[in-house]
Amino acid sequence: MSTHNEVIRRVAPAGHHRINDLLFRLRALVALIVLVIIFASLSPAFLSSGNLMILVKHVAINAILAVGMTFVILTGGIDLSVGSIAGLAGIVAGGLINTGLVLPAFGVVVYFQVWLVILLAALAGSGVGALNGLLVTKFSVAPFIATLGTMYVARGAALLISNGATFPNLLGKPELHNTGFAWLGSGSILFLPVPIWLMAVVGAAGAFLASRTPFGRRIYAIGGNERAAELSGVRVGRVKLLGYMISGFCSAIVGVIIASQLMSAHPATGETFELNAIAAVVLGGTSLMGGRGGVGGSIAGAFVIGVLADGLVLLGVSQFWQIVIKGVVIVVAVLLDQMQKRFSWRERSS
Amino acid sequence: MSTHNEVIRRVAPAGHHRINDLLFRLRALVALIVLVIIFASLSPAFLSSGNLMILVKHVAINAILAVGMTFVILTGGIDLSVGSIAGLAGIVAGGLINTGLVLPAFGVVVYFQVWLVILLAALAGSGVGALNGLLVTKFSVAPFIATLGTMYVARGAALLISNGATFPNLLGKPELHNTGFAWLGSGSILFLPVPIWLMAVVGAAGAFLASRTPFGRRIYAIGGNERAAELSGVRVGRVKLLGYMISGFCSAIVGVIIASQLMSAHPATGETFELNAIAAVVLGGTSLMGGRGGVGGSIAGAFVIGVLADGLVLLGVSQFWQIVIKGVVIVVAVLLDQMQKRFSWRERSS
Amino acid sequence: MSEAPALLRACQVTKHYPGTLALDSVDFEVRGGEVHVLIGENGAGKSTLVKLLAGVEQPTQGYLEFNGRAIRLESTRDAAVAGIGMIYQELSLFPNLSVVENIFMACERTRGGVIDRKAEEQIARGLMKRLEQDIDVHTLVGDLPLGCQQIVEICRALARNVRVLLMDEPTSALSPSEIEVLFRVIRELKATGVGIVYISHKLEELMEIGDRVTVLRDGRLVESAAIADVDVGWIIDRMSGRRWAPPAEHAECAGQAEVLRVEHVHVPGRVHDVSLTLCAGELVGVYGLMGAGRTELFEVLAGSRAAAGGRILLGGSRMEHLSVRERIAQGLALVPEDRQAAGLIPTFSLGRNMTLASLEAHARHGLLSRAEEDASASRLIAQLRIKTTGPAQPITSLSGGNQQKAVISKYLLTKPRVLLMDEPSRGVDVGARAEIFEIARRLASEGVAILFASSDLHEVLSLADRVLVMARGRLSASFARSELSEQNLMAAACAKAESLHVNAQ
Amino acid sequence: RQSGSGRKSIAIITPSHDNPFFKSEADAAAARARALGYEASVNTHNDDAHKQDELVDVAIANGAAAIILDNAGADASVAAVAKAKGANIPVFLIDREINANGIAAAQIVSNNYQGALLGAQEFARLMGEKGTFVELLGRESDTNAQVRTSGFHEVLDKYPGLRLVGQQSANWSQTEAFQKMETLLQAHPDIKGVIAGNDTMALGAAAALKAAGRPEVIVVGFDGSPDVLASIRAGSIKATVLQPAARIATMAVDQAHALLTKGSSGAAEKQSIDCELVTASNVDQFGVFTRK
Ligand SMILES: Nc1ncnc2c1ncn2[C@@H]1O[C@H](COP(=O)(O)OP(=O)(O)OP(=O)(O)O)[C@@H](O)[C@H]1O
Ligand SMILES: Nc1ncnc2c1ncn2[C@@H]1O[C@H](COP(=O)(O)OP(=O)(O)OP(=O)(O)O)[C@@H](O)[C@H]1O
Ligand SMILES: [Mg+2]
Ligand SMILES: [Mg+2]
Repeated sequence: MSTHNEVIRRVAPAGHHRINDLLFRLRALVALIVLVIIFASLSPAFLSSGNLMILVKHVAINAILAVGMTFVILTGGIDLSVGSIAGLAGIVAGGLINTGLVLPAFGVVVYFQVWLVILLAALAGSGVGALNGLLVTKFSVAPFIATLGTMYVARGAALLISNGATFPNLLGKPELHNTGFAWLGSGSILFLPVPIWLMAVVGAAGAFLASRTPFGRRIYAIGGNERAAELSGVRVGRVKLLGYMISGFCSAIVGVIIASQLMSAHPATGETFELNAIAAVVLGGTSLMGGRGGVGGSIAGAFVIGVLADGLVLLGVSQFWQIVIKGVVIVVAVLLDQMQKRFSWRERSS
Repeated sequence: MSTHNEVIRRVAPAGHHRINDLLFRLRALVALIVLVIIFASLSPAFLSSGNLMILVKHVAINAILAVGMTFVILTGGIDLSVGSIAGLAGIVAGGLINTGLVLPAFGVVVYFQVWLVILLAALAGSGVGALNGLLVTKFSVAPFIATLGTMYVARGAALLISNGATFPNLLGKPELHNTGFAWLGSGSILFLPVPIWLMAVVGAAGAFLASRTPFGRRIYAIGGNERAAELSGVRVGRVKLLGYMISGFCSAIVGVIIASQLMSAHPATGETFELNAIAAVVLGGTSLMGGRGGVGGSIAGAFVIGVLADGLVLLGVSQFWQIVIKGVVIVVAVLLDQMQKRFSWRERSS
Repeated sequence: MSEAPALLRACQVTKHYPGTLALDSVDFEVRGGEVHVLIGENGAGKSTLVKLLAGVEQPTQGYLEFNGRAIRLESTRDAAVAGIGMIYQELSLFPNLSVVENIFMACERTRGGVIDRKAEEQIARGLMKRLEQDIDVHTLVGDLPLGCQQIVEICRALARNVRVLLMDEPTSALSPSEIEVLFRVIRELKATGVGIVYISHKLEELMEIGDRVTVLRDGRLVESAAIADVDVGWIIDRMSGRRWAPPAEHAECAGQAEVLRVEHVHVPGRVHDVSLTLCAGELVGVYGLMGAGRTELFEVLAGSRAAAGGRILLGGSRMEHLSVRERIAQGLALVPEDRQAAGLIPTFSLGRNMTLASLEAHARHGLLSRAEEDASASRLIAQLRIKTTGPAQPITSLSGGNQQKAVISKYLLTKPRVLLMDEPSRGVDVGARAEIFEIARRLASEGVAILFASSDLHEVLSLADRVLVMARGRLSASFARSELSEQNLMAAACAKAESLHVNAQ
Repeated sequence: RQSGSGRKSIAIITPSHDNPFFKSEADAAAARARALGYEASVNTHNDDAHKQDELVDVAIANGAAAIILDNAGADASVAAVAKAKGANIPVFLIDREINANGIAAAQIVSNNYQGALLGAQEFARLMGEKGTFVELLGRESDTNAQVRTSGFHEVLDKYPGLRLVGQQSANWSQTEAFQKMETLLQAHPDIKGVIAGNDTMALGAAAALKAAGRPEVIVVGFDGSPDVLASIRAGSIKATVLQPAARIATMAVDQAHALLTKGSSGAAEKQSIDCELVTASNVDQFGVFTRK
């Protein structure tokens, strides 16, 4: 057996794949650091604490989406509906605050307190997520198509609910006990804006779920080899369903935050959010084939995209060049992938 | 040997899986037929020859994109840049017609005849496709990200070339020998509009390539198991590259057709085309995992989407409901997949 | 023994697949504390039967009994609850997860809902020790060679306290020393009353470990007997209605032209300074323990892995800088070791899998000719006796051994001058193995040189004209046919580093 | 408030520049700001209120002296404008108003409603006050799409002889307008006119009519883009309503300058600039979103 000992030590130092994981995450971090250095040297305002706070607040939106999206992508799926869900959740929240829940059958209108409004919006988001999950698992619709479908349906639903209009002035009324919606988007706790705290909470919860719980491990297993997961006794359908629900939930949170920041809910909110969220996840080292990556990376990826967007605005780069640069940065950041591939397990296809 | 003969006699007739293949394609066809029946019964104008002609002409745009996209998706990739390439190709064509190719170094402006203009636009499209292919094969960037990057870059390039403006009145000038651009989008051959002929040619060539040539077989093999294909002597990189180039070429054709129809080139042309093209391919039975499906199905899928869009306009359905219905139809059409799965050989996952 | 009650029993089970009757009214049982061996030709229905017992598939007709009570297994979860575990023929692991994570998939050790990594690690290390393996439990399974993956798969079954363990060709990627260890573990399990169903095509193994044997043929049960009452000949007679030719004469390579020359090939950490030559018409075996570097060497020769140095000459011309495709075109082809990962296109039919490496030969004026493809496929189906409904059958619905034959056919169709075969008989039944080597022999007589890697001592001993032995990435010995013996091979395979230097000319 | 170079800066935020209307407006504002000695930072929000909110944040963090904003929604923009006001940055709204008074330093808009009335009256006149027509709507969730269509209908619904037979949104897009027009022509082959919510869609409709051999169908647009002015000269489009975008943008910068230097902009908050009708008879009097 001595033959083996030697061989093994040569190929696989302990924690071998941890280093890979790290390298993976480094990819987004390296890109991030490079960007920060560039922007800081070009614009003195960039590193001001005010600007950094704003930047992180902006990043929070995409980061929360990306955390939810990570659970879907880790299973080898994709969720195109996140932007629409955000729009729908905003409209649900806005509608509940401004016009309440009209129950014609009972002849009543119910108004909810703000925390219940938020909860209901989050439920709506998780509900659309569950629909995605059911389509993917029970009806074997390819995730791309299932979530493309719900993307249209949720967007249409948001437009229909508000009849294309905006729900304005989401201040609530003291007599209806539903004031205080602004806090979520514009309030602060300990000098930090609430959205940043939400990002931290969602990120920490997501990271914990993914890396410490049986659920998380099964998410990875499904992405690695779905059939094997099934044979090992993983309830593939249920786990995936939960993944899509988490993504829907996170999207709804984002929708509510945006509505609260704008103090109005617009049905077109969140268009093209999905692309940014997916880009963040992939920049963060999660493979679109599933099974590899993690929540931490996705947040780093969201920072790359957010820093880039805000930095280019600060520098006053023209819209057209911003588009080009965004494309280049996304590709270049992922190019570091190649570096990592060298170390990784031989690729299995099929 | 007798044992074998006996076993073989006990089993299903040969060609069993051909029927499955057919069912696969039927998925889109069934949806198509249902839609046609619905629209024909609701709107008398629907089945008029004029309307059908227009409808097919509209479908041609998405169908040509879908044919190109099929080659990419069959390898297990995806091409998000098709819409941007269409926009860029239109701008290239428009710019060449209206302002010519300015070569400041030589102090000359070169004007090209229309067929050369089209060729150059198509080359530009194939070039972006080649860039996609190189990023995916040489630099191992995930196709989603590579083409997301070029989607931004190509769009930005189109905007920069035209400075955001439209190239209007692409009539050309007789003295520059570059008139006749309108023919591509609005001309007819044997009573059928040129775009329909182009769809037929691209479709036939695509179907032929995919099913009859070694190249096509290799595209499928890569989607099935890239490593096994590699070991069977398939030059995976080169074949994939070609696939992306085909997709870029088709996108450019579409961009030029649109510019010719509108007689003007707008840099934002083609936004969100990628979603329709991908939806058409998947509706047509091509698996996003690669390896299964075909060009014929994609064209059928494009018809489903096109019939739906035009039919809803004919019926005067409001935009909001159009969005919802589109989502539902996409999902429902793919749900028929499940039906097919029941009959098919059980799927093994890697 | 025979008094022990049946633990798990299949009663009159029938399994229909579209187009195939895989099992036809079979009765089968396994008792606590016995090893019940299941054998039959490729495609006989062995895997199908154990899949029914493990809840992977449900019988079309018939039912199962567990401890005397009828039981329905809707899924592997139901089976796991009942205490039935399985090791799959096509390994079902998670390449993206570590060894520990694989072992505890879906039976994680938790504390308050959180995974108890310490505990899992400890148990996993214990299992590795029990199997005498030094695999680091944090390695990604995808980074492990096939043999180690099989060990992990075995650990997985052991980590669950099963009462019935179904093993579908657990040793197909193991070398003799690992097999010894596995047998020891099986005996331990037996002693604790676990019932084991054991499938293998290695007859000597069956005789050693089995208590009872059941032979399947074409989905029907042929006969069951106590191992003590039967011998290898008996099994072979029952397995197939036909006889196959005894292994053909060994060729003498004297005076034959050299076709392949390998000089100082080197892959850092894997293959060290390997040189060898191959003559036309030679059938040369490469023997070695798991991880000896044979797979890497073959991959370098075929061009799918880069070498750090060395020369490869085929018929005098240099190959090092050619791609896989060009090497195939020149007549150098490799039948890969791992048929799932590297051999098969799962989305293709049998016929299309076969012609993939020789598309140009099946094309006319750049167009594929279906007739020619079908003709080639049918010819090889008959030659290799692939059990199938025809070239159009999806490859994934073939049995493991028949899939292996399909992969071999694919490379036979490239008309190679040198054919490299890495564990070509993995999962192939005795008869078919003989057929494959008969074909190899025939090819050899037409001037093709064949180099095959095998971990099966008997196979190497009985088939090769010459045997090279690899140990830790080096060629440690070369034996002519006349010098071959089990002791020689084992000694060379376990050779210490100092003594490793041989030029295998 | 000083930016890095020591000069004050003005942030100019508009919808995407792939529409020449917004590009001219932004260019005009930037040119004027630079002429007055400011740094101009130009950005686009693509009609996404959330993006707009972020851009306002950045402008605040960047210490802009004033913001010139063509906003992304009358209700959805209120919070962003209020936020800037809270940071003591005056916001000058151009082109579109918001549904709140007293928080923007100025709201200088072309009177979309008045413009729609103008366009519709000309359309009715061209149609001879009778016949069937279709309407192409902008993005239905955009305020301006709604204002314009209600302006159109205010006029057109009064003529019993005019009959609206089809109404479709083409999302401000030329390509979409082209295809929808072709299909609408199938459903309603006998239409006599098309009224479009903006010029891009009018161009798409005109191309479709030309392809269908129906160049005589009356097309009226809205915006006054250079491309449509050319089409009016060529006769394929009969009329449009020009919004003096460039003028409005320049006014806004001038007022901002006045406020910053003199402490008062010298104008009311709500300023409505009338649109002008452009027809074949007066087309030569107009340039790029402005009267020559
Ligand atoms: N999913 C399936 N669909 C159709 N036929 C199948 C399927 N799975 C197995 N078969 C067929 O059932 C028969 C029995 O296959 P099985 O895998 O049980 O053979 P086996 O005895 O395990 O052979 P081997 O020794 O090669 O592994 C074969 O003819 C095979 O083609
Ligand atoms: N226990 C192990 N843990 C990690 N890596 C191993 C182990 N055993 C072998 N390897 C890796 O496998 C390499 C050689 O494996 P290879 O598959 O080439 O050998 P082989 O002789 O073909 O053996 P096998 O019969 O297993 O295929 C070693 O250099 C080493 O990288
Ligand atoms: Mg088997
Ligand atoms: Mg090996």
